[in-house]
Amino acid sequence: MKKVINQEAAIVDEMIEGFIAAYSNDYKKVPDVKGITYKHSSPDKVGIVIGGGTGHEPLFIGAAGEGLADGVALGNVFAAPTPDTILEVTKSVDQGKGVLYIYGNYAGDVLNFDVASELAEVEDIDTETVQVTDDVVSAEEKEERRGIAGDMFVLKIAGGAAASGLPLSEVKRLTAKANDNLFSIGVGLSPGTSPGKTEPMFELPEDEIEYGLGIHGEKGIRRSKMKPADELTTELLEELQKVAGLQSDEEVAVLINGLGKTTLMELFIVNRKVQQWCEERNINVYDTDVNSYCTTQDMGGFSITFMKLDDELKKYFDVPAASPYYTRANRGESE
Amino acid sequence: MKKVINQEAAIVDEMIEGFIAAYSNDYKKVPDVKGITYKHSSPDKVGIVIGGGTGHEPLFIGAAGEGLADGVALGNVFAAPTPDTILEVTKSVDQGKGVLYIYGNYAGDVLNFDVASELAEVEDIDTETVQVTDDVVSAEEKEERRGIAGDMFVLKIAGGAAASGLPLSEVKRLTAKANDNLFSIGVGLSPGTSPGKTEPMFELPEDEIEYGLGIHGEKGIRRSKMKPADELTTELLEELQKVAGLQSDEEVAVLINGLGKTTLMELFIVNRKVQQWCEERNINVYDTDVNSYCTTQDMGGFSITFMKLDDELKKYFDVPAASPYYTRANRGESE
Amino acid sequence: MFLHIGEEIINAKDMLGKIDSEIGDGDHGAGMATGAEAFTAKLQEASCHNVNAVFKVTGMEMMKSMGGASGVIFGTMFSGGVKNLPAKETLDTNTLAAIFGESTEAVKKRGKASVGDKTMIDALEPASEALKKAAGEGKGLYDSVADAEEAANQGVEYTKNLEAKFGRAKTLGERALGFQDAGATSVWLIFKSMRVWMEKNE
Amino acid sequence: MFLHIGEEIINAKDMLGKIDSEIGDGDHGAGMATGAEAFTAKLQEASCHNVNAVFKVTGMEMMKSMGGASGVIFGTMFSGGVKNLPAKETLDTNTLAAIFGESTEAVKKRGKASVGDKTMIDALEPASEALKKAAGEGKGLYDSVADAEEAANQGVEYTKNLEAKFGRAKTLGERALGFQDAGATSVWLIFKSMRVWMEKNE
Ligand SMILES: Nc1ncnc2c1ncn2[C@@H]1O[C@H](COP(=O)(O)OP(=O)(O)O)[C@@H](O)[C@H]1O
Ligand SMILES: Nc1ncnc2c1ncn2[C@@H]1O[C@H](COP(=O)(O)OP(=O)(O)O)[C@@H](O)[C@H]1O
Ligand SMILES: [Mg+2]
Ligand SMILES: [Mg+2]
Ligand SMILES: [Mg+2]
Ligand SMILES: [Mg+2]
Repeated sequence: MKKVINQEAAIVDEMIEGFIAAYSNDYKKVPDVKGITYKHSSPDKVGIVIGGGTGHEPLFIGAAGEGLADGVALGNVFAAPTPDTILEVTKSVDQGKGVLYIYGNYAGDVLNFDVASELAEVEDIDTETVQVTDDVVSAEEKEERRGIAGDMFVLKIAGGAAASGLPLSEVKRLTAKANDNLFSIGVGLSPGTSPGKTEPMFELPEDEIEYGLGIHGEKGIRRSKMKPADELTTELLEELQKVAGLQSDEEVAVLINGLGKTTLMELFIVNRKVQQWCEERNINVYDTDVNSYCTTQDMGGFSITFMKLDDELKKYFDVPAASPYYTRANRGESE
Repeated sequence: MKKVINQEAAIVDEMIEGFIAAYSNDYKKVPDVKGITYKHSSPDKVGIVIGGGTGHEPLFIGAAGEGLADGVALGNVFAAPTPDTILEVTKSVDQGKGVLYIYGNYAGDVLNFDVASELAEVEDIDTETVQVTDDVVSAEEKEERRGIAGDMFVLKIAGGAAASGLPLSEVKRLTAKANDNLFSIGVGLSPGTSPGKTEPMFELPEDEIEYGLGIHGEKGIRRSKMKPADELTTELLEELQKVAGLQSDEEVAVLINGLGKTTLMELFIVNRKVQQWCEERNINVYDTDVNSYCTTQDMGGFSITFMKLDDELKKYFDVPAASPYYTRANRGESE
Repeated sequence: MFLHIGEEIINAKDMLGKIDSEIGDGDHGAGMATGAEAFTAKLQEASCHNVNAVFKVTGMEMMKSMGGASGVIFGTMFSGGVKNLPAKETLDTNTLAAIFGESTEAVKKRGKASVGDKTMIDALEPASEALKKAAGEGKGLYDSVADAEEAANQGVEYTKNLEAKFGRAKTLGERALGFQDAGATSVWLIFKSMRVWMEKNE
Repeated sequence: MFLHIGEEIINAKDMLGKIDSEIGDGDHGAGMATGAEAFTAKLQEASCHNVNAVFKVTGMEMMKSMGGASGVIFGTMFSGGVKNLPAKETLDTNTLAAIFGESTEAVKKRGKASVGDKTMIDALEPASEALKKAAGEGKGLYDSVADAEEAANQGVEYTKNLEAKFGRAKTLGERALGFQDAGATSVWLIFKSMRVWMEKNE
């Protein structure tokens, strides 16, 4: 598989260099580690640090910015960042108000962020943690689920809360609440390839798809033949609804996230069905985003995320946010 | 090849429905034709209409918005929009100040926009046209070149000029000037698949790449074995420079555009080399954008675009712009 | 007759698509089929009183529905020839020659291509000439159309030896040699379907 | 000795990666090799005065360089056992048993896994027990390490019959059965390289 890289070992460093070279007005590298920070974080706010493996771009590197993360700690391809990296990023963004860690619930990330938070304590920096657990098929228990594209929404709330000047405990409470209200399901259509590897990340027959596949190619719940978009989308929605249990009149934010090679054209076709489905159930879609925020290299497939919203969450969801890959402007009024 | 669609004939209509369902606060469909318009265009400005075939998302549907296009006319997959469609979109956005058409220089688009502009004349709407001709390998003569990712920059200038309240003649002059200063080159790594088709759009051996390939799979200038990112990027830059002839101290805006399945991670690695190359030549990079704005379904590859800037172009380049897929905020000051 | 043309175009969808895909983007078959479906539906519902209306509706529907280069080109081919033509109740050789004479000019003006540029003009212009010649010789409609079909066919063959000046094959240069032009093939197919229809309905 | 461990880990990169890819994400080999390169470089440049320092530096370098689950886990395995240990100039069975006894506790505390969860604990804990037993029996260092290697090996075999409770194989459920755990394999490899080194350097 062709990848535009120089050598496997240099991928992350060169990627960071390329990112900073593009956006140096707004971002800078954290010296000595694989981390970046946003240059214009407003003073006196709680710092938000996100992180995880490389290979899911634009997450995580592309999600720092106004009303979003202040710093990003990166690991190697699909590997959690080291405690060192997280610590250095933490030190760079701390303004004495403490730092909130947000990351997907994977063993490696948990271990490394936990060590980092102990190291931060030694440096007298308060940290709190919210693990994103949105992938409904990955475990029965909410806390055991893994984190996928819903990350983006949780970060949105966290960034909004921090930008509003709330203290660490409140930012954490709201972020955890966002995650409690978060439900996603994915489907894999074709494997991606990890850079430097010659084999695809998993095998899937040409005419089959897999429901509930994870963003590192983790196995899902079942396979079926490829289906028309509407049928496929409906099945995913039913599976999601089993866990999310959306009620009539409930309000949600929706994210249709592409996994890499699935086109925006296809994602729009999926979104069309999602909106019909919500409408039929009187579920109120407050906002929709169709994009590829959390990818798995060139993997084919997509996920659907619902975040239930109440007035409190809406308030922070609506705080303007901007990075080169995620923007939320002031909400336009509908006619 | 798996595509998340229902039926080939419905793709464009369902895609538009899905887009509008997501972003109905800001966009609406033009009745009866495959077109959309931005809802909040400021009054009394020149209208900007872009268009082309579907299948290159986020262009063209995702490039209407504040400081960008006011309306988008869409054709079927990789086919120019009909004169009818263009006309209806034109009528929807005209505010009595005339309308500028911007599209890539392809036979089908030229023919259909020309007919549309004659029809618009009958309806008493002034139109002007700028064809984007940035792909340096596609023809010797500037006016005969085809349009690829540089579209985004030309539109940026046009949108900025129109948002600044300039009259049609001025908006056209500036837009044409942007195009005169625009140079791109692409490379194909692997074919995409057109939805509904079972065969890839072209054939390319597993270890080969093609320089100068077009965004519909049009043949390029030569093939070579796959190379490390830096080497490949340098060769493309040398090829581009032959035509662009960038001088020391000249200022440029740079766009690294992915064609579909090439990851942002890889594009950053390319950008790293591009910036080094510019630095070595004392070419001043005013601004860089790394994204996949103009895709060819799930095709692998990328293009590099330079737009030479002078003070006049910079002024309109810096006008804020926002759509769900392209944003340019006020330029942050570098430290 | 036009319904039969529509049918034949729809049947040729894959063949035309394949020809376009060799040196173009492979959508010519789908485009022409879309146009054919549109004008077939319209012709079936609308009652066209005369020859002019049939040509005009056919062209307009193609222009409206197809998009792409061929939407305008074939739309103009059908509707561009009857613009200045007095209303005709029946189609004879003179009328047909006049229509295609005008339409060839209209297409050339619109698309700026001439014979030798590897476009449908390479089939359309000789076919139109053949009609004019047949009219001059007082040939019947069937024979004239057969002449046009043959001339178009030679035009298609001729395109194989040409580099493209227009359309997506333009950048191919020499590599387009050996492949016939898709649009020219459609022109031939249209005259062929006319002839076959007349054969069946004589 | 640690340099030899590093070498063996680097040589086993593909093997460990392959094992991880069956039920994990395939990066365990690359991760361990990165760690091994880092601690090898550090041990070569730094002069470590005592046993404690060697273990500590090895663990710290792994933790710093690797990332992923195993960076913390193996980092803790090496550096977590010498925290409370008085400085030792030479390595004997008692010291090694004490180090791995502490480090097993440290890893369990850090990772919250126990025997039976299909992690490296399934190899580490029995290996550590074997060392303790050997120390009780007054065995020499070589024999003790050989016992630990054998115990770790059995632990690796044991993981084949387990469903995973941690790491990326967690969601696989029964489908993880039949595959050995990658991290457990690394533990065995580490004891094996210690023994082989001693064999060569006796
Ligand atoms: N300028 C032109 N004049 C006449 N015919 C043209 C011109 N450009 C393209 N064509 C015809 O259109 C055909 C291609 O049509 P089609 O594939 O439907 O459109 P597109 O090129 O937009 O994909 C070509 O084979 C050629 O015969
Ligand atoms: N909580 C844990 N406790 C002990 N060992 C663990 C734990 N989580 C993972 N491991 C070990 O780490 C190994 C995986 O390491 P590696 O592949 O490098 O990391 P990752 O899972 O981040 O890809 C597993 O085989 C397992 O032995
Ligand atoms: Mg990993
Ligand atoms: Mg086309
Ligand atoms: Mg075509
Ligand atoms: Mg792993």
